[in-house]
Parts: sequence; structure tokens; C-alpha cells
Amino acid sequence: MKATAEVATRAAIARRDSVARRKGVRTAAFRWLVLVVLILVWETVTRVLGSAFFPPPSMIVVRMYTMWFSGPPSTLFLTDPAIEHILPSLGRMAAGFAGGALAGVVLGLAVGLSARAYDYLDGVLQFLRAIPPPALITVFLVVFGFGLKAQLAFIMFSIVWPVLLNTADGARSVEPLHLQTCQVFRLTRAERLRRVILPSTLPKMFAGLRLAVSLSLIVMVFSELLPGTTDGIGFQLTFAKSQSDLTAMWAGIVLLGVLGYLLNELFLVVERRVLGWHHAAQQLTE
Amino acid sequence: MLEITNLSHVYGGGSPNAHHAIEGLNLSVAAGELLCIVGPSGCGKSTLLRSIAGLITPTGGQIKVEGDLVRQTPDNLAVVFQDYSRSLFPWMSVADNVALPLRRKNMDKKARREAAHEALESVGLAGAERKYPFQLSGGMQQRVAIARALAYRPSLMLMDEPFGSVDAQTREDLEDLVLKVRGHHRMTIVLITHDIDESVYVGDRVVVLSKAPAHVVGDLKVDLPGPRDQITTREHPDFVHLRAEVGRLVRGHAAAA
Amino acid sequence: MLEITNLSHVYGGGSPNAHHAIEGLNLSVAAGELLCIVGPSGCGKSTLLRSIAGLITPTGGQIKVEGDLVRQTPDNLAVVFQDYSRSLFPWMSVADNVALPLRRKNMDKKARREAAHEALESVGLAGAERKYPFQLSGGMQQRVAIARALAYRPSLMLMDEPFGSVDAQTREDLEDLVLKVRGHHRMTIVLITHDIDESVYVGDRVVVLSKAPAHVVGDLKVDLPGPRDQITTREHPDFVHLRAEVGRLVRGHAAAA
Amino acid sequence: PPSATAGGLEKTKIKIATLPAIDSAALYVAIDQKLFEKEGLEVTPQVVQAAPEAIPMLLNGEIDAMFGNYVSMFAAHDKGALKLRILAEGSRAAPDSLSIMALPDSPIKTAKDLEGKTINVNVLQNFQELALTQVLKANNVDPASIKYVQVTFQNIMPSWKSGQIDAAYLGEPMVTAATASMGARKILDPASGPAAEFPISGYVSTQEWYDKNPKVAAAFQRAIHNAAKLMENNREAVAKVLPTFTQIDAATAATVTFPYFSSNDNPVRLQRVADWMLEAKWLGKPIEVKTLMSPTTSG
Amino acid sequence: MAGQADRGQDAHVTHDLRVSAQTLARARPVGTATRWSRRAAGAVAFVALIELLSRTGLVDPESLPPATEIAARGVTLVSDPAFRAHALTSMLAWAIGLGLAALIAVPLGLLLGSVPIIDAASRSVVEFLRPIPSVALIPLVALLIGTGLQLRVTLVVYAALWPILYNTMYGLRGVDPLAKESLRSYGFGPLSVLLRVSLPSSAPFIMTGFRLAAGVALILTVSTEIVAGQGEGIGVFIYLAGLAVPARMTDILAGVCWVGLFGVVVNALLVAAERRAFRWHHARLGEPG
Ligand SMILES: Nc1ncnc2c1ncn2[C@@H]1O[C@H](COP(=O)(O)OP(=O)(O)OP(=O)(O)O)[C@@H](O)[C@H]1O
Ligand SMILES: Nc1ncnc2c1ncn2[C@@H]1O[C@H](COP(=O)(O)OP(=O)(O)OP(=O)(O)O)[C@@H](O)[C@H]1O
Ligand SMILES: [Mg+2]
Ligand SMILES: [Mg+2]
Repeated sequence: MKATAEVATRAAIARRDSVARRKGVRTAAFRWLVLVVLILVWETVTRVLGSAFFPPPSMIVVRMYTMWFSGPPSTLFLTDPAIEHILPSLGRMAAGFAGGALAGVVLGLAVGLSARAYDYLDGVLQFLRAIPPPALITVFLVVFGFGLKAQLAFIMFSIVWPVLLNTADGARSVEPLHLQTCQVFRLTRAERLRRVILPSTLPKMFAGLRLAVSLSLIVMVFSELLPGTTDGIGFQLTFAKSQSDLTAMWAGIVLLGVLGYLLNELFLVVERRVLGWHHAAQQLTE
Repeated sequence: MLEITNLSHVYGGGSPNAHHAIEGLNLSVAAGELLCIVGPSGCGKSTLLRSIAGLITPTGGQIKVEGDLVRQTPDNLAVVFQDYSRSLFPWMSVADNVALPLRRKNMDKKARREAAHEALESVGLAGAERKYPFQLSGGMQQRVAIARALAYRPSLMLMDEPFGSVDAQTREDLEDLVLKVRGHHRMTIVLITHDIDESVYVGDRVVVLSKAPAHVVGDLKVDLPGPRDQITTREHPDFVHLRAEVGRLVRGHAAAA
Repeated sequence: MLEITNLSHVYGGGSPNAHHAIEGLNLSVAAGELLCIVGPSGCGKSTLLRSIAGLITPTGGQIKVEGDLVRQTPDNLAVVFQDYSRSLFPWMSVADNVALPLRRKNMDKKARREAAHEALESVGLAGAERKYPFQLSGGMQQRVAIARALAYRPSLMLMDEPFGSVDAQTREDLEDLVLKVRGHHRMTIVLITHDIDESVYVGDRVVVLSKAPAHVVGDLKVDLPGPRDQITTREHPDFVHLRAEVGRLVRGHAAAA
Repeated sequence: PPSATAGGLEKTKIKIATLPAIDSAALYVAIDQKLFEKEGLEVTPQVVQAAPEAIPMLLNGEIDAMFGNYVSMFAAHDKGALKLRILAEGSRAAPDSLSIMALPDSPIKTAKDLEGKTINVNVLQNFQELALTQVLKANNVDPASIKYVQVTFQNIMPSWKSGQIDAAYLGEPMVTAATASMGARKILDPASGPAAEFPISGYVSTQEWYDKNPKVAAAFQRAIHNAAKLMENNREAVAKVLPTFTQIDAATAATVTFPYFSSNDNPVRLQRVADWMLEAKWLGKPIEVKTLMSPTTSG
Repeated sequence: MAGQADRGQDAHVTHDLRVSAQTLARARPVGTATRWSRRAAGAVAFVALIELLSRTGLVDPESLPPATEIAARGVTLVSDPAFRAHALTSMLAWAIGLGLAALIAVPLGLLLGSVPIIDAASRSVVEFLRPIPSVALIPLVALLIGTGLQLRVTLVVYAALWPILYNTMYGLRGVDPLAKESLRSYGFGPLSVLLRVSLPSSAPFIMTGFRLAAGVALILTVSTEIVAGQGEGIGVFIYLAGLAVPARMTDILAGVCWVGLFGVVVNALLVAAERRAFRWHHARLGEPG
């Protein structure tokens, strides 16, 4: 009796697993289907439209290939322009993101946790947050000069806000009973921060980081409009725009889109690892 | 009313540390019956309740409520969760918490408010209407959750250790309240409790579950002369006998496992 | 050990719906004593506990722990919160939850892990170490919270209805566990409970609080022959007498208010 | 309906995108001196920051024509972004209206010193580079050794002063300002020698618009040419309008060097621009400028 | 961020502070006066830093004029009707853009956050579109919908959408599943659960997203005005000041200051509104629960 029940249960589990797997496969297939359909629609519409401003995706892809990905195998098929423009952009973006995110986390925790830091900093931070960076380019320029330093400062200055605000929000909404538990067991500040406040801030922090990831790509482009810039995806893109080379501009747009997509997927992988407990705990309801 | 056949549930199916919470559980509850479930901690009582409420899909077996297979939450059901404090909505006043489910009931605003007020009064919380859950003590929050379920007047009420956080006196009052409401409105009630006395006092039947994976190891009909009364009923020899019987079943199994 | 003089606490002071939770409460607990507190739901027991733990600053009166005025949380204190499920850290495994406070104790990683394992075993949760809190039943979570406090070996332990969500058998085991640990490590324990039998069984003294605003209405020394035993102690005539006495005090006041 | 007005114009109200720079003065003078009115046209200028930005507006009909530099326009035409039609020539570089300048303490003294140096331009691969390349070649300087960096107008002075660029490529009114306030020295006139009277900008539209509105185009061309003629010996007429559409105040307006405003259209000199662009490989195929222009209809 | 911002009742201030006391700083609760003096100190320090940088010549004063000069110019600007017109235009574009962004992003976030399949299906498209910078979009959007207010508003909406969208999606994830189950057990459908439990429960975090978006919208409004360089708007004012030779840096920075101050005021108002609307949230966090 019990044995049969067990067998039945095991079968049921297997069934459920395969259902889940099939569901996953179906979701992935659905995603690709959506993508393919959209690209087909795009191709058709642009061909019908025939506007130089909206080249068909097939043309864009060809342009991307010739411009960036038709290099020799020794450089992983990257062409010189790709090495000259894409790599520095990615480097700037990564460094800017890392710096901005770190600053955002640190400042966010400070402002979210300490009333004193909040009082001193909040006004100034809110002020800075509202400032349009394009209006400050001259100031950036005289402070940092041409090139990398100004670009990084520019990226960080834009990236920091979503991380900062969301981290502060997260740090402020730590479950009070968790804090009380810490207090009762006299955990040191460092332990509280590392073991309790940080983990419970993470879900909200990640919302900010996810915003920051795609934002970093956008401001990377803007940072490459700064005076004196000579390379980068954004540089190429705006150069193409000024030359009315719209296919090249679209190539830049599509490259940014693909990068954005890849970065986001990467981010989600990291998030799933870091926030696994959170997602699991949230799935009480199936 | 409620028909459970060969129910089983496995958490984390597939993974190496899958947990068999319920296995081959059969149970049926007649309409209007008050069934008490007792069993060791972690055996699967809450899991059973969640399955009945359609909140989880059990991995095996069937549950029928009024003849219909439970796929979603059955109609006219109310649940008092074990983790009552998390089941209250922190952004609503106590009265709003109680009144919210009544929106399903074609009641106008005033009627809802009155029903909420009445239910809160019946659990001894008159005057707390406008407070927020966080301003209440644990026991008071638990009573709000009970009031919410009572005000809803479900035909099937599931209660998961509903009186665990209140003092002895209030607990007795609440037991009597549930009995009274059940009588008035012909609800079917499934009540999980750890208090063996309580199970015998309020139950028409007491079902004892085994350690995980849970299945029924005892099913006792409580045939005490009604109406029940906290003093006379508890003194009744049948009560004392049944209580000992349930106790033996619970312990016996807890010890054996 | 613990000296409370003229304590009072008002929630939402100043606002029109201020709530006087405690008023003029005096209490002292000797070192090594196990004090049980009983009182009606919502009277202010948890508030009292939080004040002792330095988690809230009472609006009036003084609390001294080992002669020092409580401003911050006293050293070597452990609390089992009433809302146990919320006090566990969801991102840590059960073992990590228990081991975390031990970081304050100059123990290396291995020692911490062992202590956690031992504590979990003592509450009947051996084998659940690597699970996460959300994978446990209510009663199991409560036991994790107890294990965490026990593993910490505090000199003062505050427990707020620590056995409310476990079955009768486990409850008795835990009561005995607390008594045993107390004996071994000379802790002072303040335990809030709604179970009058329990208060008499585990307590060296039982204090009965009034309805809100809480103050002491009864303070009974429990002079039962030790070591206590679930069967013989509960049969002892003094036990029966004391239990009735506490019951009268609780009820008397609950009825009068 | 437009038929009611003189000459049976296809339309009488037109909108023209212009730049906030001295070069587009002719249009404002024509408005100010009622030259358009005489032709039966009512012209509304719309200031944009850079010529390429006006192309979408041209294409979706928000504007009828625009004032833009030939290099951008030819590039757009070459890339197929629009089918270009030149309505009237606009400005040509006059001596000293463009200048490569160095700060007083800079080691750069002659054109030769520019080799390997960093010089700013408003937009990369535009008329500034095109002209300078020819002039450098004429001065025996390797044009390829120059490093051009794009610096927005507002940031030229700060980046020059802070040494981010070695020499500054300035236009008016910056030439005057830099000379006066910083004692900057002129190193080279990029609009000299082979690039003398280098055509910079003109009034353009799409071929499609032109086909629909040939009479308006002719009337517009006449008004612009007439304005240019009027400006040739009437500095005040220009100085008067400058403060209305640029950030140049009246005092500066009185002293800056103006470019030449073309009072007739000349395909030959414009062809030079297209040819140099082809030489620099900025164009994919040759452009025969004459086919994009109309004969000058005004006297 | 605006955590323990000012609020009417002193009692609440103390609660908020106690949270901080519990978490890191072991500061005693302080009064409103101290808090305001700290804020003032923070602002003064910032102003002094700018003043110092400029006066000592550490940064070229022509590019970064002393703070006092900027402030003085800022004051005189207020009485300039042209500047006020610029400011009003910008505020209009900002308000419309932000409002539209919220109207689009919250429902969209609810949809994507609660129906995983739609999220998965749309993710590739959304994430593909997201990193396209407005510089690249401007000519394309201009071609499609024309320039002018509609272009600015579109770009503002496009940028301000994301913080609200993501915070809504992430907020939904943080909703206590038991709260959702509670409502479900009373027979409420998914939509009701979404609107009656998930939405209110994540509202504070959505609000944080909205505050972020308010800043983003402000930046985008002014930036697109600077790029457009035509019509009206503070950005146009800034752009024109930059066209002068030499650039009128004092004007530019005075304009920037007003933008920044507007941001501060908007944030303060939103925080105040948040505190009123989500008292349950803040009170629970403040008072040991
Ligand atoms: N989400 C989950 N994932 C994995 N295991 C779970 C989950 N929820 C519950 N369990 C396991 O299922 C078993 C039964 O849990 P359940 O909550 O039904 O117990 P219970 O009988 O209600 O216990 P208690 O009286 O302590 O509340 C427990 O051993 C628990 O560890
Ligand atoms: N944060 C708060 N704000 C306002 N009132 C509160 C707050 N916390 C508790 N109270 C009130 O204080 C009183 C005492 O609460 P407390 O939690 O101390 O009761 P308790 O004795 O522990 O009750 P129980 O046995 O039900 O847990 C209750 O009436 C409650 O409404
Ligand atoms: Mg349970
Ligand atoms: Mg309590």
C-alpha cells in the first residue's frame, strides 16, 4: 500500500518535473518566436518604407559584419575598428559601472542607515541628482581634462543615483525584527552590515543595479560625446549620424541593443545566484 | 463536503533533498462538521490545509470540496493562517483588513463596516478598528485574523492553530465563539491545534496525523453531550477519556517514529 | 539580576490615541531564577520584554540588569521573539541562523557549527541544518529560534511564548530542555506563556500581569520538589493548587477588567 | 490659396531651418529688409543646432528648406538620406573669418609647427578639415599628422586654455574675441590659397520639394541673392540683425569679420567641395553639383 | 533616499532615528533643530567647496565661477520674465513626461512582474530597446513625430519609464507570499490580488522608483532642450548662454542651480507625500514591531 503510494508519488514528481521542463522550453521557444516575428515585421516594414533613416535589419547586419566582425581569426574575427572602438567602450562602461555602483551602494547604505549621514548629505545629493550632466560638461572638462577621466566621472555621476536611492530604500526597510535580533545578540556593526543589512538590502539594490547596467551603456555613449573623444561605440554612432551614414548609425544602435540584452542576461544570471534565497522564499505560492 | 483521497505532497520534487510531507492520506469531512487535526510539529498539517485551500497543488491524490475537484481556491472558503501576523495587510487598518474579503459578498460599504465591527467585537477587539496591525500585540493580531475569517461567513473554514497566541481565558472564549458561529451559520470547520484538550472540546471528530510523511493514524468521533460548556464538558468522563485517547495516539506515534 | 522599578510605557505618546501599555510595574528577578509571566492578551508582556532587552526605551521608570541601568541591550542576553518566523534570517540556512550570534563568542567556525548542530539536535531538528527557514513548518521555525537562543548560552534569556506553535509532546520536551539548560548553565530566564500549567511547571515563580496598562497583580513562588517531571510534578498537589491559583488570578482580572 | 499672390507661387508661407551663426545672416537680412515680402513670401526661420538635425524635419515636411553646410549636405545626399537640391548659395569663407590660432606663450609659430598637433573642429570630417587639409598641403605640412578632436563650441576656449588642444580652429566671432581678450596669434588662415573663398553653407531643400515648388524656389533664390548684394556694402544691415539670432552683441557685431555672402550661384566653385570630399573618400561616388542647382535667376 | 526626512510629528522622528540607532550609529535621538542645522551645514559645506575651488583658482574661475556669484545671478534671474518663461516650459514638459511615464510604467510593471511568460517573451525586446541612447533616437523620433514639445516629452517618457518599471517589477517580487495567499484563499482572483495586495505592498518601492524617475525626467528635459537648442526651456537658456563668446558660465550654472533646487523641492514634496501615504510602512519600520 505504502509502496504503491510512493511509486505513484515518484511518478507524479517526474511528471511535474517534465512539465516544468517543458514549460521552460516552451517559454524559451516563445521568446525566440516573438523575436523572429518582430524582426520579420521590421524587415518588411522598412523595405516597404524604403526610407534611408530606417534601413532594413538585413542591411544593418551586413554593415555590422563588414564594419566590426569580418576580421581575421587571430583577433577573434574583430576588425580594427571593432578593436579600436568597441573594446574601449566596454572597458569604460565596465569601469564606470563598477565605480558608480560601488559609490551608490556605499552612499546608499550610509544615507539609509545613518540619520546623521542622511541629514548632512541628502540635500546635496538630491541637488546633484537633478543636475543635467550636459550642462556641466565644461566643468567636467576643466576638472578632468579630455579623455578617460572625464568619461568615467561622467558615467559614474549618472549611474550612481538608481543604485543609491534603491539601496537606501532597501537599507531603510530592513525587517525591524531582524535588526532587533542583531541588537539582542550584540552583533558588531560590521557583522550586522555584512550578515543582515546587506543581504536584506540586496533585492532592492539589485533593482537599482539592473537599472544601472543598461544606464551605463547609455551614458557610455554620452560620455563619448564629450569633447576630445576619439573612439568608442558612441563616438562611431554620433560620427555616423553627423555623416548621415544611417546604416552605420543603426549598426551602432543594434550593437548597443545586443550588448544591452547580453549584459542584462548576464546580470540576471548573477542575480539568480545572489538572490536565490529570495526567489525561493517568495515562491511559497506556486 | 470535503473528500480527500490518497493525498500526497512532496516539496522540492526532483531535488536530492525532496521532502515527503504527506503520503497516502485519506479523509472526509461531512457538511457542518467541526474536524480537529492534531499531529506532531512539522508533520504536514499546514501543507494539508494549503492543499485543501487550493494554494498548493499536491503532487498526488485528490481533494474534492462539495464534489468538485479542488483546482483553484474553492468558493466560500476562509483560512486562518498559522503565521497570522504575515497574513494581515500592514497598509490597512484592522477594520479594513477584516472588511476586505467581504467585497466578494455583494455587501455595500456600510454593511461591510458593520460586519467587520461585529466580528472584531466578538473576538474582544472592539475599539481597535482604526489601529494598524503593527500596533497590536501578537494575540490581538491573531484575533484579527480570526475575525476576518468569521466575518466572511464561509461555508468551509480552515484554521491553522488559531488560538496559539492568546491567553487561556481568551482562548476559551474564542473556542466557544467558534462553536457558536458554527451552530448559527452551518459552517464546516477544519481546525488544526496542538492542544489535545481543545481538540476534544471543540471537535465533532479528532483526526490524528503521523509524523512526516503525514497520514491518518487515528480518527475519533467525539460524542459529548452538547451544548458544550468549558466547565461541565471538560469534567465529563467521556471528555477525559477521549483526551487520554488522543494523547496516546499522538504520543504513541511521536514516540514510535 | 533584574530589577524593574515603576516601569511604564506609552505607545504613540502625545497623539490622541496614545496607548498606556505598562504602568507602574515593579518586578525583580534573582540570578538563576526562571520567572514565568502570564497575563491577558495585549496587556503588555511583549512590551515589557522589549524594554528589558533595551529594544524600546520605556517612557517611565527604570530597568537594571546586574545593577546597570538598561540603556542599550545588556550583554549576554538572548531573546526568543513571539513573532519567531520574522526573526529568522531568510537568506541563511537554519544552521547559519543559529550560528550567527556565536560570532560574538570567540568561537572558531568549527566550534560554532558544532554548537549550532547540538542546539538544533536538542530541539529535535537534527537534519534540518541546511534547510532555509521558509522550508520549515511553523513549529520548526519556532524551534530554530529557541535553538539560536540556547546555543548562545546567555546569562539572561527572554522568551516570548516560545512553545506556542509546537505539539504537546514537543512542548513538554522543550520545557524540560529549558529546565535542563538552565540548571547546567545558570541562566536567568524570563518566560512569557499563556499556558498556566506550563508557567507553574517550568517556573520558579509566576508573575501575573493585569490587563493593560499592565502591572503585577500576583507573584507566586512555585515551591515544587525538584527535579521536575512531566508526570509526577503535574500530579503533585501543590502543582494543582498553584495552577488553580494562577488561573484565578488571570481570570479574576480578565473578568474584572 | 497661393494663386492670389504675385507670380502664382505654389505657397507663400515657408519655414527655413537656420543656424545661430553669422553665415545665415542673409536670410535674416532678407526678412529684415522685406526682400521676401517683395517676392510674396513669408519666411519663418527656425534655429537648429546643427545641419544634420534639420534633415528629418525637411523630410517630414516640418520645414521647407534649410541652411546647411555643403559637406554635411553632400554626405547626406551621398548616403541617400535625402535627395539634395540647392536653392541658393549662402556663405563663403572670407579672409580672417576662419583662423588657426595659438595662445601667446605657445611654441607654435608657423604652419609647419602644426605638424603632429591636436586641433579642434566643431564636427569631424567637415568643411573645417576639408579646407585646412588643402591649405596645409600648400604649406608643405602633412595633413595626416594633424589630430583633430571634436570640441563643442562652448568648450573650445576652456580646453584650449587648459592645454587639451594645441591650436584652436576658430571662426567668427571667436577669432575676434580670442585676439582681443587672450592675445592669441593667428598661425594660418584655412581659407587661403587653394581654399580661398571656400564655400561653406547654402540654402538647400529636397528635390521633391523643389519639383513641387519651383516658383517658390526661384523667388527664394532671388531674395537671398538680393540680400547678399545689399550686404556687400552695407555692414550695418548685417550688424543690425546679428544680435537677433546669435549670441553676438551689437558691439562685437560691429567688429567681427563677415564671411562672403554669395549674390549668385556658381556650380564651379561648389564642385570643388564635392571633389575634395571625394578625394578624402568622404563620398562614395562623385557628385555633379551642377545638376543640383538652378541657374541664377536674379540680376 | 530621503529616509528620515522631516515630518510633522516629533514622535515619529524619534522612531525613525531609533532605527538608525539600532542599525549602525549608536546616536541618541536628536531634535528637529539639530537635524535642520545638519542639513544647513551640509549645504553650506557644498557651497563653500565650490567657492573655494573657484577662488583659489584650483578650477579655472571662468569655467567655474564662485558659488556666491552663481547664487547672486540665480536670484536676479528670477525677476527675468524670459527666464521664468523658460522655466515654465521646462516644468510643463517635465510634468507631462513624468506623468505619462508613470501611467505607462506602473501597469506595465504590474503586467511584466506578475505574468512571467510575458516578461520572458518581451524581455529580449525590452532589453534590446532599453540601451538605445536618446542621441541616436532623436533623428529617428524627430522624423516620425516631428520636433517640438512632443519630441522632448517622448524622450523624457522613454527615459523616465525604466526606474518606475523596474522598481514595480522588483517590488512585486518582495511582496510577502502569505499576504497574497491570504487574499487568494478568500476567492479573489489574480487581478484582485495584484491590485489589492501586491500593489499596495510594493507601493513604497514603486514610489522610490518614481522619485528616481522624477530626477531622470528633469535631466532629460533639460538635456534634450540643450540638444535641441531651440524654442523655450531652461536647457535652451543654458544652450544659448554657452553660445556666447566667451560662454556665460555664471548664467549656465545659475540655470543649473535652479534645476537642482527644483529637484530638491520635488524630492522633498514626494518624500512628504510618501510619508503621509505610507505611514504604515514607515511607522512599522520605526517602531519595533
Ligand atoms: N516550501 C517548502 N519547501 C520545502 N519543504 C517544506 C516547505 N514547506 C514545508 N516544508 C516541509 O514540510 C513539512 C510539513 O510542513 P507543514 O508546515 O505542513 O507542517 P505542520 O504540520 O504544519 O507543522 P507545525 O505544526 O510545526 O506547523 C515540514 O517538515 C517542512 O520542513
Ligand atoms: N507599536 C505599537 N504602537 C502602538 N501600540 C502598540 C504597539 N505595540 C504594541 N502596542 C499596544 O500595546 C499593548 C501591549 O502590547 P504587547 O505586545 O506588549 O502585548 P502582549 O502582552 O505581548 O500581548 P500578547 O499576549 O497578545 O502577545 C497592546 O494593546 C498593543 O495594542
Ligand atoms: Mg503548520
Ligand atoms: Mg506579546
